[in-house]
Amino acid sequence: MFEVILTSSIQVVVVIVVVLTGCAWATWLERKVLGHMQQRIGPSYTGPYGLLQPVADGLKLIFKEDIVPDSVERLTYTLGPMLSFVPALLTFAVIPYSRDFSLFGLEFKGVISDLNIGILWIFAVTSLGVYGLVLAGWSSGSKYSLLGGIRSSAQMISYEVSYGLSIVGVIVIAGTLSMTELVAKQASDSIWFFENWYLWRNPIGFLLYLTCAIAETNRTPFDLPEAESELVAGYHTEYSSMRFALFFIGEYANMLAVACVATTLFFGGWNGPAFLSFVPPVIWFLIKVFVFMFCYVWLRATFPRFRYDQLMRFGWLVLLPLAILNAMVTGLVVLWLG
Amino acid sequence: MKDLLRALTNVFWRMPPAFWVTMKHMFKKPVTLDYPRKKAAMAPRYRGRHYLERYDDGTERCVCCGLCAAACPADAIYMEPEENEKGERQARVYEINLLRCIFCGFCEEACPEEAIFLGREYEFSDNNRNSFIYSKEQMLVPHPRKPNPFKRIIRRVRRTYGVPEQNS
Amino acid sequence: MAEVAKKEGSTSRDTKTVTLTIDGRSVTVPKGTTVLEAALSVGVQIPTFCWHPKLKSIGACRMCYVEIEKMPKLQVSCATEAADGMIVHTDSDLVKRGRRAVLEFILLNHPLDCPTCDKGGDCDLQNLTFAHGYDDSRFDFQKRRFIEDGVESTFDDLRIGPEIILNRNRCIHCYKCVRANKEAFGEYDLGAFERGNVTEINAAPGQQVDNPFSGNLVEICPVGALTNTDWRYKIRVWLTQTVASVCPYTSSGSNILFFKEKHQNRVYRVTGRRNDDIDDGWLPDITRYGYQIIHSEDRLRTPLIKKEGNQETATWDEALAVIEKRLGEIKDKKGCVCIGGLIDPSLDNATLHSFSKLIRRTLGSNNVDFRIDYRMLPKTSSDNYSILTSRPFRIADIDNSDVIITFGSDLLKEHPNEYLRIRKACNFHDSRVFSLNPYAVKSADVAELELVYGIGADEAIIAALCLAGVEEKLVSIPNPDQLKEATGFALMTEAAAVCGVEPDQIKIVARALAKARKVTLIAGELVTRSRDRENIASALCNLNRVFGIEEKGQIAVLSRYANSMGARKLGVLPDPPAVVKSELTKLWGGWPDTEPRNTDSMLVNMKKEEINGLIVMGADPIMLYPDREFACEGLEKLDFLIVCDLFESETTALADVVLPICSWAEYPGEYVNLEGRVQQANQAIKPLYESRPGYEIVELIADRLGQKLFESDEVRRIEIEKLLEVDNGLSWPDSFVNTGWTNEEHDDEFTVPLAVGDDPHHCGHRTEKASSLVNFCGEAYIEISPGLAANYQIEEGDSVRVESPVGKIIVPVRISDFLDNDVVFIPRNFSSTPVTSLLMRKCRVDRVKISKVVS
Amino acid sequence: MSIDTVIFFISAVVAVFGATMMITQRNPVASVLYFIVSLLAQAVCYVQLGALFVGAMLVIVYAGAIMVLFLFVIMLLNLRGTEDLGASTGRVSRFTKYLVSILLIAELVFVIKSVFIPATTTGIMSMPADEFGNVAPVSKLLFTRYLYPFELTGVLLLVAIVGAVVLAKIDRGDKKRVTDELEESAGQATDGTAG
Repeated sequence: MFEVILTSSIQVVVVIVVVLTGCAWATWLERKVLGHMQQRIGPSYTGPYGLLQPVADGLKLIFKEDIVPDSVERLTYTLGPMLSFVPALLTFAVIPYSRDFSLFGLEFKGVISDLNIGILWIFAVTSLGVYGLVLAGWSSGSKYSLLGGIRSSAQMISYEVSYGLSIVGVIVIAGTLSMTELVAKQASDSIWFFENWYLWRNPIGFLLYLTCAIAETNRTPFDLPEAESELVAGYHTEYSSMRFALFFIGEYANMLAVACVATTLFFGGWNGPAFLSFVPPVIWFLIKVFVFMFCYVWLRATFPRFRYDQLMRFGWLVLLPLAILNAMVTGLVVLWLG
Repeated sequence: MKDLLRALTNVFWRMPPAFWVTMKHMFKKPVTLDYPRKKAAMAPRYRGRHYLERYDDGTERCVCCGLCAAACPADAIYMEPEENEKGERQARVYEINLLRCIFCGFCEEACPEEAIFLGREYEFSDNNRNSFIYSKEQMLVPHPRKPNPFKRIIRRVRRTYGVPEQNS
Repeated sequence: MAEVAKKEGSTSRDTKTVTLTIDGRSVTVPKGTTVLEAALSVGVQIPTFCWHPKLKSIGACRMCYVEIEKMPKLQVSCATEAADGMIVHTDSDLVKRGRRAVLEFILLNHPLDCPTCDKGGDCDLQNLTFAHGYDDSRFDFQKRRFIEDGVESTFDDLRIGPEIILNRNRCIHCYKCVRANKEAFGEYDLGAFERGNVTEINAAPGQQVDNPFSGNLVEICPVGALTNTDWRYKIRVWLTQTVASVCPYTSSGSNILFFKEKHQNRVYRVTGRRNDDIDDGWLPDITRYGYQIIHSEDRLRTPLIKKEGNQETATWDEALAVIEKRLGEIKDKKGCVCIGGLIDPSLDNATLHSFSKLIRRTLGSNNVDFRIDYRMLPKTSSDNYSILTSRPFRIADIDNSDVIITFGSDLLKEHPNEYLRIRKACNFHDSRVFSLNPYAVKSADVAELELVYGIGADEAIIAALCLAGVEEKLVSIPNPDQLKEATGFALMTEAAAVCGVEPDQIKIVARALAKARKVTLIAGELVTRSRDRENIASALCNLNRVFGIEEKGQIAVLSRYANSMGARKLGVLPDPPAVVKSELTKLWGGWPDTEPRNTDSMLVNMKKEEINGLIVMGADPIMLYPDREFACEGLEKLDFLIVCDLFESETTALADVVLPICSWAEYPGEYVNLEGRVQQANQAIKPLYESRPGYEIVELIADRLGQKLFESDEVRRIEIEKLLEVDNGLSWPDSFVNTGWTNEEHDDEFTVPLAVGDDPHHCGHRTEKASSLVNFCGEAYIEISPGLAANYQIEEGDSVRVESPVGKIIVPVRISDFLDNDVVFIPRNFSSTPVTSLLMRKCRVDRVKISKVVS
Repeated sequence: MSIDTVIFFISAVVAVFGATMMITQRNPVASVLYFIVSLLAQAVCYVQLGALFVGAMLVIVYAGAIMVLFLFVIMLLNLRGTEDLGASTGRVSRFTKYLVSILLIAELVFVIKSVFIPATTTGIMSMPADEFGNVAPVSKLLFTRYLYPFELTGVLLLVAIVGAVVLAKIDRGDKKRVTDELEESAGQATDGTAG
């Protein structure tokens, strides 16, 4: 019993540290890649290639003045950043990042908590994250913030359904809700190590998932809640210092979470090629996650923001029908093939 | 249905080229400079910070007439005149707020005494707004002269007041 | 230039008209009008340099060229009389070429030093060159140059007066300054010398341009040839904004413009705002430079409270708390009758009215007065005097009076605007001016005849005039015997002998008065500040009755200070006329039934310690009250003295609480000029330091004492409006009034009569803070006639000791060029030399003893 | 008493507390927040009872979607703090108020009586069977025994959606007409000033 508690505590700490560090350097990645895609240099002064930029940013945010405007509703204003930050971290509890392994004589599982409905856990938790945004927007007592909050709630409602439906295909194919089982079912020993990836079995589902996930994480081109050209900074207009930083970390943690889930559901999770079995599986996992993170940035560099009506139209008239169709067709095919 | 089709064509037909464009640019040479380490070459007629000019005998050319301030579209120039010991008009206070200045050079154009001109320096940064308000003393410093800037007006003044040509 | 052209000289009395065509417009004007004025009257603009609406045309600049059909050449429109059927073109190519050529010639010798020229920005030459001239010069040779200081590298400014700087290189010879100086001001200290290319304007040899109107020369100069030190190198005109205001020094309320810089909260200069009803656009130098007191370094900045003998700075709250406590104590212990108030009559209506209400309603006594510098005021003022101060009077009517009589008034010092009017009437309308004065004054130079009567014989000279009218049968009055009885003289010659005037001269004046179609009679301070002003007023009533002056003109005792008229109308007197009193009772719902006490009786009661508290608003009784010793004693015995003023003075030195008050530029106020015209002075700048407007201070005090004076500013405004509308209902006495004159005995030791008044460049006790005015005259002097000087063997510049029974002062001597009898004059504006210490309140004529100080 | 039981009771208390706070708040946003707290506590109860699927669905559907919708509507209406929600003052409504309250209290008493008074061993504390409330059993029940009610509920929701759409459509039509009129009058006004 004690060993279990010890190992899971260690795991929790390590995962949190890795996620937070990942978030920090995800910002560096974004700035650097975005810079080059726009034929700029990006951060270059703090450390080699600007690698210490996230540290500098973090220090700056910590030492900035924490401004609380007079017109805010104190309680909800304080709750906002927490509510957006905590669910983003909770997601990682059920993400399998490795096979079970032992280290320093301790047995570790490849996941913090192996829930049999892991995927539902993720959805339940991420769906709570929107409260942070909505409450922040509402409590700030600022029109920009309120509009940001309203937009994020509307966007969330519109895309949540498609989001949920987009993975139904994979679940139906796999017949399980457990993340570890999903990973295990995508393993392959052949040289074509990616042959069992659900990406191939359900490509439409993958595209739907990706689209909805980007919308759920409020990233370009779906970043209407914080559209700086219209709403200053949207729901976090009135936030500064560490409160703002919590939003910021929350957003990047969400991105990471989505990347991890996509990896797990469609790209075989930590599975790597069998002929490179000496490489720890966590490395494969991280590489796949990195590819997704890169795609986020790539997308941001490529596409402009949706207009609000376009966003709604796209969500309800394109994504939702496609998602339903995808779920039904996959279900029928699975039924038909037994 | 129309939206659906359009979305699908976009995804499969139009978006890949867009991605390709951004990816292509990622490997091009950046157009920006790694500024503080590398500096751009300025155009020959670049307008930087202001300088005030003196006569050869050391008196200030500026008579504080206010035309530069009147010409300034950004209202960046403030001046207060005074009478010097010779009874001439000169500036007691002459300040240019470089934060307001748009470096258009109108002051240079307006100056009837050719007392002010814009140099080439552009690097002034500070963490204090007040230090951007340049005083007369800051602008009256020695500076790289433009070639024969006052030839025309010196000749004209000499002509009108009949001062004999000097060798200077 | 935009002003409507109505040349005074051309309003000829015959009404023949001519009709001509200007630029296709048909114009009908009176005969004698020039083409230029005709054009301006229909809004056709013709550029000019030398033309001025208030001066005669000379056609010096030739800028006003117009083309008149059938005339071979271009004509100078300002000197061409309009004739029937003329067809005038002001905008033809020929005219344009002509103007351009004229400008080229004018610019021939004009230096291009606009950057250093103070006129740059509101310069006629700049504007007109921009509008009509070439854009480059074709002259490539040396310009004419007057070198002033032998140093060729500098430019050539020459100081020709205390305030005026001349740059002859810039002068374009329009002669406006010389003409204005001569025609409008009657001064000859500026002139044109030499001829041709080297013509120059300069001060007369050995003279300075220091006349009391010299500032106007700078204002009308179309280029920067004449500038003044006040505006020299201060600020560019385009950075200033103008605010319309009125002058607080002259009782006619000259209309002025403040030039203020909005960010610096500072007034930079004052220029005229031409109002033909009041000032014709000319400003006396007091008005022009007097604004400098606003930014004087000596301004009181914070309230002061006296603690253990020393005045210490305090906040308004502290000061008001002290006032609340101490005034409350006096009020509770001794009653309200023990508190009085003195107020300066150059403050605005709101302040005067609030102050009066504070004393009358909050404190409940009648101890309020604005007449600080009058000696021995009678307990109750008679109707005869009041009526003379309140008859309808219009400054503009002076112009067309054919007989103008000034009585006991040095107009130049007291009423400069009216002085200029009289001069204009003389110059342009051939009016006859007679000056009746106890001693010779400078402003009598306009007069056809100046009657200098023996000092103190004011009633006698008026009696002589009345009797002359009767004896010469110039007028017929029903009961001449009663007149004789009333005046106390049986024969005109008797009276003439008393005042030492030739009877023939009196007859001349009487004849002119009787024949006149329109008369203006102005009585001034030399008699009204006298102890026996009631008598003199009665004499004037008699004069009016004999000659019927009011039926054919106007007769008035002119108030001295800017808002004296307002103060009278608002009833800031101990005993206002019954109509005003009843109106006030109606407005306030009550009237204190205490004995009315004026300045004089307040001082008496202070001395008796029956008045223990005093509020002084903007005034300096120690400096101005004509018995310094008496005023000091009274004020020193006070338990509690509040003084609100702009500057520290001897009165503030005695005060327990000193409060800084705003100058007139710092809050909007209304002033009533001597005609009864209400004029608005707008707020030019925000209050300086911690000062507050007078009415606000009064209301704060009243609030502390537990009464809100006015529900709102609107209520106060309505009250003032109602009071100003009240006609005081006084009428002339219906029979001759007894004047009963007796000669005053005097001590043999003190023989020289002393006249005390304002210097022409000063007014009251504040102007010595204006540096420009101090440049004109910075210290007291004794003005003495050449004859008297010879008696005492003193010369210009010597110091003399002037002694009276009560005091002595030492002042430098000025030999006067107009005083001709043994009267001496000392200005009262200088705190360093308190001339009031020589005066005695009970005397009618102060006499002094003069002795040379041997150094 | 095992740790599970403790957690169960704590979350049950939290759920009731949240529900109580929800109905006593004047601020609608606070109400929503307390309701979410209550929902989360209920989800914990389900999880403690082993019904993971039901718990997750409760969070996803109610807390994650429906309450966000509520919040969205509240923010759109911008109901703030102690704003008066328009208490009706008619005699009938007052009467109805009391009637409904009495009925509800009666019902509550009845329920409490029926649950607690019998004191049988099959009360709330009896642990349910394995797999209770998990995906397979719930699906089975839904698609077999409760298929008919389930589909009926679907139809009911459909009717509600259609009704809402129809109402919204009509409303929008009205607004359009009003704005048309406004535009017309504005046009006339500008014409007037231009002339």
